[in-house]
Amino acid sequence: MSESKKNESSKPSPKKEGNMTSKKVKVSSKLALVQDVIQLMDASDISEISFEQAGVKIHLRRGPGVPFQMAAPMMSAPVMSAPAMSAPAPAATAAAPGAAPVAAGNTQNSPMVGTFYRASSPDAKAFIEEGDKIEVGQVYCIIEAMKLMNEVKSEKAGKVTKILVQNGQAVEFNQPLIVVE
Amino acid sequence: MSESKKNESSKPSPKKEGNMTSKKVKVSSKLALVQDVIQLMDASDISEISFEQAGVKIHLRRGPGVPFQMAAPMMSAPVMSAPAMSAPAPAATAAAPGAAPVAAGNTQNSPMVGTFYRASSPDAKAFIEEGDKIEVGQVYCIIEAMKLMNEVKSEKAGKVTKILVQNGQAVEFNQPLIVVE
Amino acid sequence: MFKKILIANRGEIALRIIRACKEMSIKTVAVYSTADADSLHVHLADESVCIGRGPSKESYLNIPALISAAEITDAEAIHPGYGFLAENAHFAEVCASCQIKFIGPKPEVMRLMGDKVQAIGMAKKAGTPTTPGSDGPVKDEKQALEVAKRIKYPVIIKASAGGGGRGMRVAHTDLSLAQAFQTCRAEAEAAFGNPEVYIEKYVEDPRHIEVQIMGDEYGNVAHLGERDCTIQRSHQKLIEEAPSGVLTPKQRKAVGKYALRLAKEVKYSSAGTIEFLLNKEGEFYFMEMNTRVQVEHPVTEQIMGVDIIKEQIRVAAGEKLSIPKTEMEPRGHAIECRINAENPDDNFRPSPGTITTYHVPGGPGVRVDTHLYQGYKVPPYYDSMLAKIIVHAPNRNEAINRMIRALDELVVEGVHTTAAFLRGILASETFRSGKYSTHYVDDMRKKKEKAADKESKK
Amino acid sequence: MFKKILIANRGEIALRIIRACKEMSIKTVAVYSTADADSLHVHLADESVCIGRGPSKESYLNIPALISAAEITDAEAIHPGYGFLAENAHFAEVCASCQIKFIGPKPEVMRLMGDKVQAIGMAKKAGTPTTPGSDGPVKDEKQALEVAKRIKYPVIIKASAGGGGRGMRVAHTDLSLAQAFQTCRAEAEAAFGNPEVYIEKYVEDPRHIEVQIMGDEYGNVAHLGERDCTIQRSHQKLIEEAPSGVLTPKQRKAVGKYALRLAKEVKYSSAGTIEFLLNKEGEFYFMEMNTRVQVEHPVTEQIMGVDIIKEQIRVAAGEKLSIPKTEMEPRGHAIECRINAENPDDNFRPSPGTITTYHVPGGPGVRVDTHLYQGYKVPPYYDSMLAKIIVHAPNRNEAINRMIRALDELVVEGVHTTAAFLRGILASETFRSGKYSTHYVDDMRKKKEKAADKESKK
Repeated sequence: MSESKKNESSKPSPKKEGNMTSKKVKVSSKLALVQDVIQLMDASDISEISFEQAGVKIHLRRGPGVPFQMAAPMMSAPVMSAPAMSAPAPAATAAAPGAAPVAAGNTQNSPMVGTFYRASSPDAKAFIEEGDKIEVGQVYCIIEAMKLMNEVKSEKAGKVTKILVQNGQAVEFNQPLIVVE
Repeated sequence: MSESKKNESSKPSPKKEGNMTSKKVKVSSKLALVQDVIQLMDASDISEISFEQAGVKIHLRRGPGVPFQMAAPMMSAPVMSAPAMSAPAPAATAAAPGAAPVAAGNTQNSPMVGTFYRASSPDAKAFIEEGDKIEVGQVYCIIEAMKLMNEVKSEKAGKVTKILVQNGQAVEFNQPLIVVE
Repeated sequence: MFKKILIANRGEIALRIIRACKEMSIKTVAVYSTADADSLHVHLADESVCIGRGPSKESYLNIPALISAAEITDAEAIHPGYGFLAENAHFAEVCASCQIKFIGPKPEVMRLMGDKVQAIGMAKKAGTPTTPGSDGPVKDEKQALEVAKRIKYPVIIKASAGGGGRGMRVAHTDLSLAQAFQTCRAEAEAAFGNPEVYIEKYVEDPRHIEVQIMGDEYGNVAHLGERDCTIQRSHQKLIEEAPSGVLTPKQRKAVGKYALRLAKEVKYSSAGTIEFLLNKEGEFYFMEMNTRVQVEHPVTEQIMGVDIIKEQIRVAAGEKLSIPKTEMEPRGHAIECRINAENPDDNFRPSPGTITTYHVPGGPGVRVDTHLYQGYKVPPYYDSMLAKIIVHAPNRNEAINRMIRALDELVVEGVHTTAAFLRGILASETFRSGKYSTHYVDDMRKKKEKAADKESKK
Repeated sequence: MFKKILIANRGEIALRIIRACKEMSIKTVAVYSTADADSLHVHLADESVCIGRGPSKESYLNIPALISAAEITDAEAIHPGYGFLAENAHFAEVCASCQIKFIGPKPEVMRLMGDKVQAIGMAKKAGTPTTPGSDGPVKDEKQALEVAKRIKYPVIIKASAGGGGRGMRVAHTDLSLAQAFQTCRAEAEAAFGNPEVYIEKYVEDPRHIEVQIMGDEYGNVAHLGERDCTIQRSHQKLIEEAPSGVLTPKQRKAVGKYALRLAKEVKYSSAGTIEFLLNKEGEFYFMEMNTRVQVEHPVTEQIMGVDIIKEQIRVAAGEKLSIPKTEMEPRGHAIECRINAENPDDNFRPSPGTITTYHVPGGPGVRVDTHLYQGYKVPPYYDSMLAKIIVHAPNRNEAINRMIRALDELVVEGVHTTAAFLRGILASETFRSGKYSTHYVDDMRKKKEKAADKESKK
């Protein structure tokens, strides 16, 4: 085609085309997806949502009874999987590495990188056990970082329903350590 | 994290993440879809929507009501546009380059690459004018390709409402030449 | 220099040529089938012309459409890429008759070297070693048996018009020869419209070594060293490297000299490749010549610092060869992997579809030649190659490590690909050792199938 | 060799180091802030540790968190990349005291060369030319005026603790000097916590020429030729090339020799860069030394065929320098463009956001070092560099054409980038001619602003 002709063409410009793709990318993990769907529901007066896409099924219904049910497997194979290779593409890290999903507000997270200890010394009694009551400011573990023992104190009061990491385990910043309800 | 710890962790391995992403990418655009559908619902008094497209199923209900089928083109509005540069990204080419959109069924398209002529010689009368009636098999133009003059015949009868290319203009394969209604 | 070039091809090679043209300030015309309207070469070219429907015969092999497209866009030259019409002497002649420069060798040289029997004759004339054989077409079974007696079994029957592993049969006895001869003729007739066959000594466990040739229209010819394409599946190249990991300096010199002799004999212009088999005794045998740029040309470009496509364009425009005629010193080692849209778990069945996620490897020493983008639909009409990943490193070991690293970074989702399969070959001890023949991949697969069979019968 | 290395950085340089490690079969530990949880370096590393919140001080500058991360993952060495803690001698010392190998020069050399005044002293001792100046800190206005009288105006006042164009003031008269001296001290105090300043002759219209140095722990030092980083905006490098397009062979030899002398004087180990100003008369003046790998190291890698990061790792592990001490012959010409998430139409304001569409350039001679992927969110906490596009071609002209071609292929949508702005510079006659100084981009922008002002006042 002549130059002028090409310019007249109604073939979409590359820029426009790029935009079409853009919509594809956004939300993070599967849980976030459910959360987002819930937000969508909350922002409207929708009472029921079914959402299905190869490998993912979500069905939400509002009202009394079970709040929502997720048809597993959420983490199952995608539609088409590329060959078995290490793939660098992105994903949100789960809120609670090493643990089952937990309502985010109830965890107490590690304030630093280091090694988690449940007691002040190998012979000492653990600071807390599952089922214990915990007070604000109460030491519930020690994180060793650069040979220093750092006491970690509870930020809220309640009942320790779960201890998420093992004694002596390495923990990263912000890693959930215990659940207090 | 120690190697063993890492393995316990629920943080997805690169491989898993790759998969998650592919899903994530798809799912997120679908979520935008859900949002759009909800907006549609909110803007109306529709109480239930089922939407299925290429492996995606959406079902929304608002209280009891009548089901509703939707087959609209949801793939519209892109989100962000970017710097002015030549961008190679993809899009479907329009059916009719060099022309305003025309109902596809009504155009007669070029059967070959070449140069379009409206008459058999520079002095001759044009085969057709806009407004003329045209019969099946009637020659309406000549396409010159490799020094050969190829008569192009109408595939349907009707009225020529528009001649889409200029005399002497280069045309590509499948380019709409005239509109017959 | 040309002002405008039409690229009579699609996919990564069309992009490769467009990139060269852009860097040379030459305008480009892309041609495309209706199935390729969204293809990257259409978007990157300055102009584009739709030349027909999806099937190649109606578009990329449609000579009148291509010539018309060149004429209406005032393109002065056509680059044919590889495949499609790249080795079609008739197309080159039509271009010439329409005053369009065909970027490739002269049609008569294409025709001469495209005919296996004539090409072998030329090689002999040039003093380039050839496999002992019939020295021309074999007309009947009787003659076939005589030839086999003279050169000794195993022998291979080849179609004169064949190539790329098609139209070949091996025979180990008089009995199998008689049958193979008839089958091969029938197949050649069906596949190429020409039943002519010839017979050669079958080289057992060979390596595939080829030499990149570049010539201009003033009789200057140079070679750019060898490539090793021994890793093949059913005669299809999978992994190519330059230089070869196994040649001695003496062998390297020898094969370069053999290739150069033949290229000079036919006054070769443009880019071409002369393929050899290397037997276990270290002897080279001329196999065939490809009178076009080759898929694997980048590995040579990487180690030689030469742009083969630009050089093709320059010599077609009448410039003299810019490559020195003295032997060039390679720098480092380059490997190419062809990533195909095929399912290795389903006998490499082609896997067209939409690329849903796409991420290319990057960083030092990694080159990617591909027409892919996220959202691209791989059409079912054409060959299944999606991308070529080329790595360059100081030595073969580092190049292997780099390729494994690059393949690990690659993400292509939505279609099956051969990436993981190739990674497996690269990571194997055998590949690293360099001790394998062209049968390696096929043998490995057969072994695995057998093992799987045994397993399932338990 | 190390079994596991922790990378105390993020973005493209973290990827660069991970890639080198993968090719060397060294395990990698990525550290990341909560803002970088989805970053590519986290996904490509073998292990990853979250070390703190988004702001650098709480994560990438948090020494205890980094050391802890190395300890809990049993990493033997830390590669600091560039920026963050790469030139922090204290961090290097902490690493040493924790038996973690810091991949960089010795802390005392970092400290010595990190202090501008001491570094100039070392240069003098080594016989490396320096700009005439105060030869040490200037304590008051009186001394400043004396120095200026001796070396003649224009002069430049520099903070001893400054660098990268920060903490500098030019004075053309006694009057402006008095004021600039006080301002500069106050600014230095505020910015670096150290009011010490020194005075130098101001080199007008200089070019920025720097030499890549590589040393091992046995006293072997080599240089890898020069880079030309004259294209800067407000002292920030935008485009770098190797070799320089303007040096004569004699100048090239001279600057390499000057750099090597200084590196040997301080017994430099690991990778480092010695920066010079080149004045209009063709004389070099030592400016400063960067005791780390530099953003623009790839242009040197491309033309020299050397992997600088791998070499850093090897010498840190106690290996001897693998680079020959004789001058290396470069092959071709390389150019790097830094693509930043900035809006050139809004005074280069950073433009964080989500990458909605992303497509990288490919083909021959194109290298892309980037942590981008489609869907990546550019966080607001860190520097705005998104990608480095590096091209390599047989000569400068072809390299420029190749870079323009590559930039035309690049698609980054969702954030503003400097790609089109850089393309404008590359396509300019001035850039191609090579006749420009470090002021070129700033001057061009001022001119444009003035023209726009005039236009708007009409």
